[in-house]
Amino acid sequence: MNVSLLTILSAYLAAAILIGVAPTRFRRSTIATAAAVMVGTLVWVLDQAGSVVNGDVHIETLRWIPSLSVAFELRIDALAITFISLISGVGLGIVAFSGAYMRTKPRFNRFLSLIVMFAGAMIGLSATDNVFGLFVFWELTTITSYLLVGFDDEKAGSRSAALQAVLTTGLGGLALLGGLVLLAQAAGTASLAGIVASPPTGIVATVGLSLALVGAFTKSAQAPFHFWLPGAMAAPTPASAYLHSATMVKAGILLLLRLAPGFNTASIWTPVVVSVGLATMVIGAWRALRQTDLKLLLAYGTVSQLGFMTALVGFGSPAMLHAALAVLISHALFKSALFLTVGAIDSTAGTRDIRKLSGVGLQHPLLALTGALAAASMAGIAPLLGFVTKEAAFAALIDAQKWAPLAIIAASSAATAAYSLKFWWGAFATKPQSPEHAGGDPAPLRTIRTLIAAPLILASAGVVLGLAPGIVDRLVYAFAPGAKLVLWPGWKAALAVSATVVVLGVIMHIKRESIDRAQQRFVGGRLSRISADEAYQWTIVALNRVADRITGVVQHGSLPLYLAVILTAVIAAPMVAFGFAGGVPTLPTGPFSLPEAGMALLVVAPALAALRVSSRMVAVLLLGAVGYAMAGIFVLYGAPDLALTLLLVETVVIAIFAFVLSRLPRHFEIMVWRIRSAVRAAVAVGVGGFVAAAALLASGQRNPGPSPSAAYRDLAPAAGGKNIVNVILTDFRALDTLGEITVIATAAIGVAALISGFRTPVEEAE
Amino acid sequence: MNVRQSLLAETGSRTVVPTIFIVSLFLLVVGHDAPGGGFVGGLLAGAALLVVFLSGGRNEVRTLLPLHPRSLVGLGMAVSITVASLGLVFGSSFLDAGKITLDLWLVGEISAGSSLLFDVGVYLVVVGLVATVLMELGRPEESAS
Amino acid sequence: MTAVVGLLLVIPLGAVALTLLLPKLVWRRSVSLIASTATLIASVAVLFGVDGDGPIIVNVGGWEAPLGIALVADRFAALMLSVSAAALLGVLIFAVGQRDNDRAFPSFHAVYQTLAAGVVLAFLTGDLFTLFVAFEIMLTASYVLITHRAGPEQIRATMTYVVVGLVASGLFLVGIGLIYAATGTVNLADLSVRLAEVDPALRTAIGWLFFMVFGIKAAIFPLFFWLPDSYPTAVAPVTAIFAGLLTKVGVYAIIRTQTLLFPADKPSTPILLIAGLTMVIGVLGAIAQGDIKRILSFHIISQIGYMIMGLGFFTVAGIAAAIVFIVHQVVVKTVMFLVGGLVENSSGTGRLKEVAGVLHKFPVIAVLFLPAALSLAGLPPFSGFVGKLALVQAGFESGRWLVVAVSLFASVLTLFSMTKIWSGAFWGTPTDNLVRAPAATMVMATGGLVALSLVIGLAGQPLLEIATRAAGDLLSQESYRAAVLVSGS
Amino acid sequence: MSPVLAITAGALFAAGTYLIMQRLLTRIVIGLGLIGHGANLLLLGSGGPPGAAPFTDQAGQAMSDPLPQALVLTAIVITFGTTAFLMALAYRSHALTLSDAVEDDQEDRRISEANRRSAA
Repeated sequence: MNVSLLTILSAYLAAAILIGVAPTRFRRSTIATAAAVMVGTLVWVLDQAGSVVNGDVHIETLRWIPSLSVAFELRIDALAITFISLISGVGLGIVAFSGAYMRTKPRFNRFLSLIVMFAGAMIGLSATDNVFGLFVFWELTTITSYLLVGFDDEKAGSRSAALQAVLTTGLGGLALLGGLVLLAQAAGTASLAGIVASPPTGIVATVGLSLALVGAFTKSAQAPFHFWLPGAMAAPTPASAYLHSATMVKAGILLLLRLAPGFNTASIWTPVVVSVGLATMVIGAWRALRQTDLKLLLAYGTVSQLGFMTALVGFGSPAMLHAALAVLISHALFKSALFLTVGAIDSTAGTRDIRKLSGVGLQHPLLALTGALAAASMAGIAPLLGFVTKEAAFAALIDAQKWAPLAIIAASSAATAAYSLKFWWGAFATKPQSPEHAGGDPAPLRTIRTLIAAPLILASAGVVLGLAPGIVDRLVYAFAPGAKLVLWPGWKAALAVSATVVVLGVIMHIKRESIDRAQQRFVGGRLSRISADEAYQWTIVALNRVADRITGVVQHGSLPLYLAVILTAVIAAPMVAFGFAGGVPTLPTGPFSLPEAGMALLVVAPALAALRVSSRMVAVLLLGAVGYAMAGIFVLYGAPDLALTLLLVETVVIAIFAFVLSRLPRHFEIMVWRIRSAVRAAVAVGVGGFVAAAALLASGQRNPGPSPSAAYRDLAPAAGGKNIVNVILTDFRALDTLGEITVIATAAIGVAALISGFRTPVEEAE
Repeated sequence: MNVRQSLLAETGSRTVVPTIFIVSLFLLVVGHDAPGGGFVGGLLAGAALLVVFLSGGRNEVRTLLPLHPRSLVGLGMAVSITVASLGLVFGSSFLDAGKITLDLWLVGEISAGSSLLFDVGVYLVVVGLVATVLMELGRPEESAS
Repeated sequence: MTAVVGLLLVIPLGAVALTLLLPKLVWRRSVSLIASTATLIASVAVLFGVDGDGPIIVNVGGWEAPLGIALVADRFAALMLSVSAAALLGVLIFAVGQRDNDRAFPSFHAVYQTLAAGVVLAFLTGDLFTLFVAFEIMLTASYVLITHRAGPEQIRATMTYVVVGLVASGLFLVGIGLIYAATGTVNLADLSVRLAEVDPALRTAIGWLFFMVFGIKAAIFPLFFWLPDSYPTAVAPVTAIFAGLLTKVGVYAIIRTQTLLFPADKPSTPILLIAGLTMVIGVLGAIAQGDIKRILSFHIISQIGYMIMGLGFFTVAGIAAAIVFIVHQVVVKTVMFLVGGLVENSSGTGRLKEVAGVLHKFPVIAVLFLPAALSLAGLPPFSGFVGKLALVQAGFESGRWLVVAVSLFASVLTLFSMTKIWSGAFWGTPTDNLVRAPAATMVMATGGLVALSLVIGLAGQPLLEIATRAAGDLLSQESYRAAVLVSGS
Repeated sequence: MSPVLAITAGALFAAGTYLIMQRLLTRIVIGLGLIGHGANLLLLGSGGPPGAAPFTDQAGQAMSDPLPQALVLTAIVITFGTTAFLMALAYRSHALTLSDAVEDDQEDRRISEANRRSAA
C-alpha cells in the first residue's frame, strides 16, 4: 500500500475539522469518521511493519522552514511503528468507548474532534526525526491535552487542572526547545538520528541535553513534575485513558528512547535519568496505595510505571532499552483497559470511590473479568504481557548486576501488585455493608455491554501478546537488538524475583490496613509536607504576587511620575553612553553678541516667571511673551519668515487660549503633588542642561564642507522663487508641507470631535 | 457688552476685517519671493475670523464662511493633494510641482503655477482649523455631566 | 514602479480630502474601503517589485537627495507596508461592521486614512525630518481617534497619551537639531556618510538619544507606562490598529536608524538588557491585570522586547528574526484586540470577572481567539513560533544565552496569561451579559486577519528569506547609500 | 551654535519640563509650548552662525542656512495644530469633570493599592 504517513496526518487534520464543525445530530457519522481514520492507520501500520521489522526505514520529508532547519522528516522505524500501532489501536478502542460512554453529551463532537486531533499530533510526534518538527507535534499534544483536561470547563477544578497541566508541560516544552536548538547547533544537524549517530559533547551539548531531559520529564510526569498527571484526571475518562496512560505521557519516554543510543554514555545520562525514574516509581507507587478514587489510583500507578520505564532507559544498555519498550507496550494496553473499566463502573454505579462501591463484580461479571485480566497484567502475573515484560526487566537488571536499583524496582513492583489487587477488590468485590454505601442506580444492561467491548479487547490483547510474546519481541528487537522476550524463561533468578514480588504484593494487600496506618503516620511527618503539588501552587501564588508588586510599583498611574522617569531615562542613556565611549565635554566657544544675549534674556525671563504664577491668564501671557521674544531672535538669525509666522501664531494661540481660560477657574487649583518640587527641579535642570550641552557639543563637530544653503540658493530660481525658505517648503520639501497640513487638518477634526462630537452622536446634517 | 461697545467693535471689525483678508491674500501670493506663504496667509485670515468672532460671535463667523469648516479643511487638502499628484499624472515625479505650468487659465503675472496652488491648499486648511476652533469653542456652554 | 510608491501616499491622503468633503456616510465608507484596499494592493506590488529588482527610490518633486526628500522603498519598508496595509484594511472592515464608529463620528474615515498616511510615510521616508512629520501625522490622528467618544475616564487616559506623545516629539526635534548641527543634513543616506566622521563618543550619545526617543513610541522599558493606561480606553477597532501598528512604527524607526546611522558590529549588551527587561516587566504587568484589553496592552510591551532583542544581536539572523517577529506581531496583535473587541461587543465588558463562557455562547469568537493566542505565546505551528525560533537560534549563534533564556521564560508567562483569558472569559458557564451576537462583517474581518496570521506561519520560509535579505540590506549601509545618493528618478 | 542660544534653548527645556511634571493641563500646555520653543531654537541654531535672510537676490552676502528655517517653520505649524487640539482637550476635560487636572489611572491605582493592603 503506497500511502504516505503525511497523507495519513492530513487525514487526521481533515477528520478533526470535519468532526469539530459537524452539527450535533451527526454523532454516528462522526464516530464512524474517527474510527475509519484509526482503522486506516492500523491497516497501514501493519502493512509497513513487515519491512520495518526487517530493518528497513522509510523516510518522508515535508519542508517547512529550511532556513531554520525546521522540517517534518518522518522516519518510520521500529519505534515509530510501535507507537503508531498503539496510538491507532488504543485510539480505536477509545473512540468506540467514547461513543457509548458520552455520546449523549451535547459537546460530544467537539470532544471527538480533539481526540482525533490529538491522535494525529501524537502519530506525527512518534515518527518525526527533525527535532523542530518533533517540537511542533510535541506542543500540539500539549495544546490538545489542555483543551481535553479542561473539557468540563464549567467546573473550576477542571480549569485549574488544565492550567496546571499546560503550564508544567509548556514550561518543559520550552526547555525542550532550548535544548533541541543547542543540541542541533552543537551537532550541526537538526536530525535526531543524525545527532544520535554522532552525539556532540562539551558544555553546550550537556546543557542542551539537560534541557531536553527536563522536557521529557515534564511530559512523562517524572518527579518533581509528576503532580500535573493526577490533576489531569479532571478530563473525561476516555481522554484520561488515552492521553494520560497510553499515549501522551509516553512521549517523554519516546524521546528518552530516541536519545539513549547516542547519549547513554554522556556523564549526566545514567545518574540523572535513573535516579529520577526510581524516585518517580517509588513516589507513584506509594501514592497509588493511598488512593480511594479508582481513577486517581490508576493515575498514580501510571506515574509509577513511567518512572519504571525511565529508570530502565537510564541504564541505556540494549537489554534495558528492550525491556523499557516492552514495558511501555504492555502498560499502554492494560492501563487503557483499566481506565475504560473505571469509566464503565462510573457509568453503572455512579461513583469511582472504593469506599462506596460494592457488588459491581456480581452485577457485571464480564466487566469484572476485564478488570481482572488487565489488573493481573499490571501486577505482573503470568502468563500476561505484564509478566513477560517485567520479567525481561528483572533479567536485564540481574545481568547488569544493578542490585540496588533492582531492590527498589522490586519493592515498587510489589506495591504495584498490591494496588492492582486493591483496584480489583475495591472495584468489584462485594464488601460488608458500609454506612457510606450509596451505589447509584444500575445503568441499563445494553449500555454496559457496549461499554465493556473496548476494555475487554484491550485487556485480551495483553493475554494474547503474553502467550505469544514474539510479536512484541520482533518490534522491540528491531528497535534494540537484545535478549528475546519469552513466556517461560526457565528457573532463573528473574523468575524468583517476579514470584517474590507477586507474593509480597498479595501480603501487602492482606495487611493493607496496617500499611495504611503506617502511611498515615508517615504523612504526619515532615517529609510529606514537601509536596510537589503544593510547590506548584506556591509558585503560582508567588508569581501572581510578584507580578502585582512589580506592576504596582512600575505602573503607578501618575502622569507626572511617568514623565519624570521617561525624561530621566531619555537623557541618562546618551550621557552614560557618552561617558562610556570616552567622550570629553569641550568648553563652549563662539561669538558673543550683545543683541542676542539681550533677546535671550527676554526669552528666558518670562519662561522662568511662568513657573511660579498662580493665575492661568498671566501664565498664558508669559508664554506669549516668550514667543514674541523668540521672534526677535529669529530676526537676528536672518529668518523673517519665522518671525512673522511665530508672531501670528502666538497672537492667535493666546487669543484662543484666553477664550478657553475664560471658562476655566481663574487660578490654578492647589494640587497635592506626588513628586516634590525638588525632584521636579532636578529633572528639569538635568533636561535643560543636557539639551544645552549636547547642542554645544554637536555644533562643535560641524564639518566645514559644502554648505547646502548654497545649493538651495542656486536652484531656487529654477523652482521659480526668491524666498528660499518658501521655495524649500513648497518645492524642495513640499512633502513636509503636505504632511504638515495633514496634521493641521487632523487637529481641526479633533477639536470638532472633542467638543461637538459629544452632542451629536448621529450624523450631522450638512 | 453694551450696545455702544458692540457697535464700536462692529464698525471696527467691518473696516479691519476686509483689510486683514486682503493682506492675507497678498502674503499668500508673494510668499514665493518675499516673507509670507500659505501658512502665514491662512493664519492672518484666521486672525481676521478671530476679530469677527470676538466682536460678533460664532454666528457672525458662520455667515462669513463660504463653507462648513470641515469642508474648508477638506477642500484645502484636496487642492494640495491634487497638485501633489499632478506630477504622477504627467509622468514625472510625485509632488513635481515646479515643472508644470498651469498658466493656461491663470492670469499672466501669477506664473508661479502649481506651487502657488499648493500654497492655496495650505491657506485653506489653516483657515479651516482656526474656523473650527472658533466655531467649536463658541458653542454655548454645556454643564458638566 | 516609482509611480506606485507615490500612489501609496496619494491614495490615503486623497481619501482624507474626499472623506472630509463627501456628505453621505455610504460614500465615505466606500472611499475609505477602496483606498485601504488600493493601499494594500500597491504595497504588495511594491514588495514584489522591490524584492526582485532592488530598492525603489523616489526623489519627491524631482529634486535629488539630499536637497529634496527621498522616498526609499526597500525590502524592510515594503514588508512593513504590506503587513500594515493588511491590518489597516482588516480593522477598517471591522470598524464599518461594528457600525457605531463612523456613524457617531462623521470624520472617522478621514482620521483613519490620515493615520494610514502617517504610517506609510514613516515607512517610506528616507529623510529624518520627514520621519518626524510622519510621526506627527500618525500621532495627531491617534490623538483624535483615542479621544473620540471620550468620557471623563477616557479624557484622563488620553491626556497621558497626548502629553507623553508631545514630549517625545519635542525630544525628537532635539535629536534632529543635534544631528543637523553636527552634520548639516537630515537625509538618512547622507547622514550615514557624515555621521561616520563625527566624534565616536558624540555619535554614540546621539544614537542613544534616538533609541530612547523612538523607544517612547515603541514602549520599551522604562518608557512604556503611557501605553497600558491609554490604549484600553479607546473603542475596539482603534485600540486594535494602535496595538498592531503604532508601537511597531517606533520599532521600525529604531531598527532603521540604529542599523543605518549608528551601526554596531557586535551584540549590544545594553540593548539586550533593555529587551530582556521589556519582555519580563511587560509580561508580569499582563499577569497582574484582570481586564482583557489591559492584559493585551501589557503583552504589546512584552513582545516589543523580542523585537529589540533581535536588533540587539546586530547580526543578519537576529535582525531577520526581528523583522519576521514584527510582521507576525502586527497581524496577531491586531487580531487579539479585535477578538477582545468582539467579547466586549457581545457582553459589554472585558473584565474577566464579569464575563465567562464565550466558548459556549459564541464559539466563533473562541475559534478566532485560540490560534491568535497560541501564536502570541509562540507555540507551533503558528506564526509566533517562526519568529521565536528564529530569535532563539540567532541568540544562540551570537552566544547570548541569558537573554534567550529570559525570552523563553517570558514565553511561558505569556502562555500563562493567555490561558488566563481563555479560562476566564471563554470557559465556564456563560454569563447572562452575553447577549449580542457578533456581526458577520466583524467576524469576517477578524477571520481574515487570523487566516493571514496562519499564512504567515505556514509561509515561514519565504517570509524568513525576504526578511533575511532585508536584514542583509540593513546591515550593509553601503547599498542604501548607493541607491539613494546616486540613482533615483 | 552660540553658547547663548544653546543655554537659552536649555533654559526653555528646563522650564517646560518643570511645568509638565504636574497635573493641571493648562500648565502642561504652557510647558509643552516652552519645550516647543526650545526645540525650535535649537533647530534654528543648528544651522550655524546667523547671516542675511535667505533670499536669492542677496547673493554675495553670508546667508543664514535656509534649511533649518524651513524645518522650524514646519515644526511651528505642527505645534500650532497640536496646541489647538490640547486646548480643546483642556476645555473638554473641564466641561466633563470641572477640572483640567490629570488624575491617576484608576486601574493602576487599584493594583497598587491592593499591593499596599496585602503588604500591610
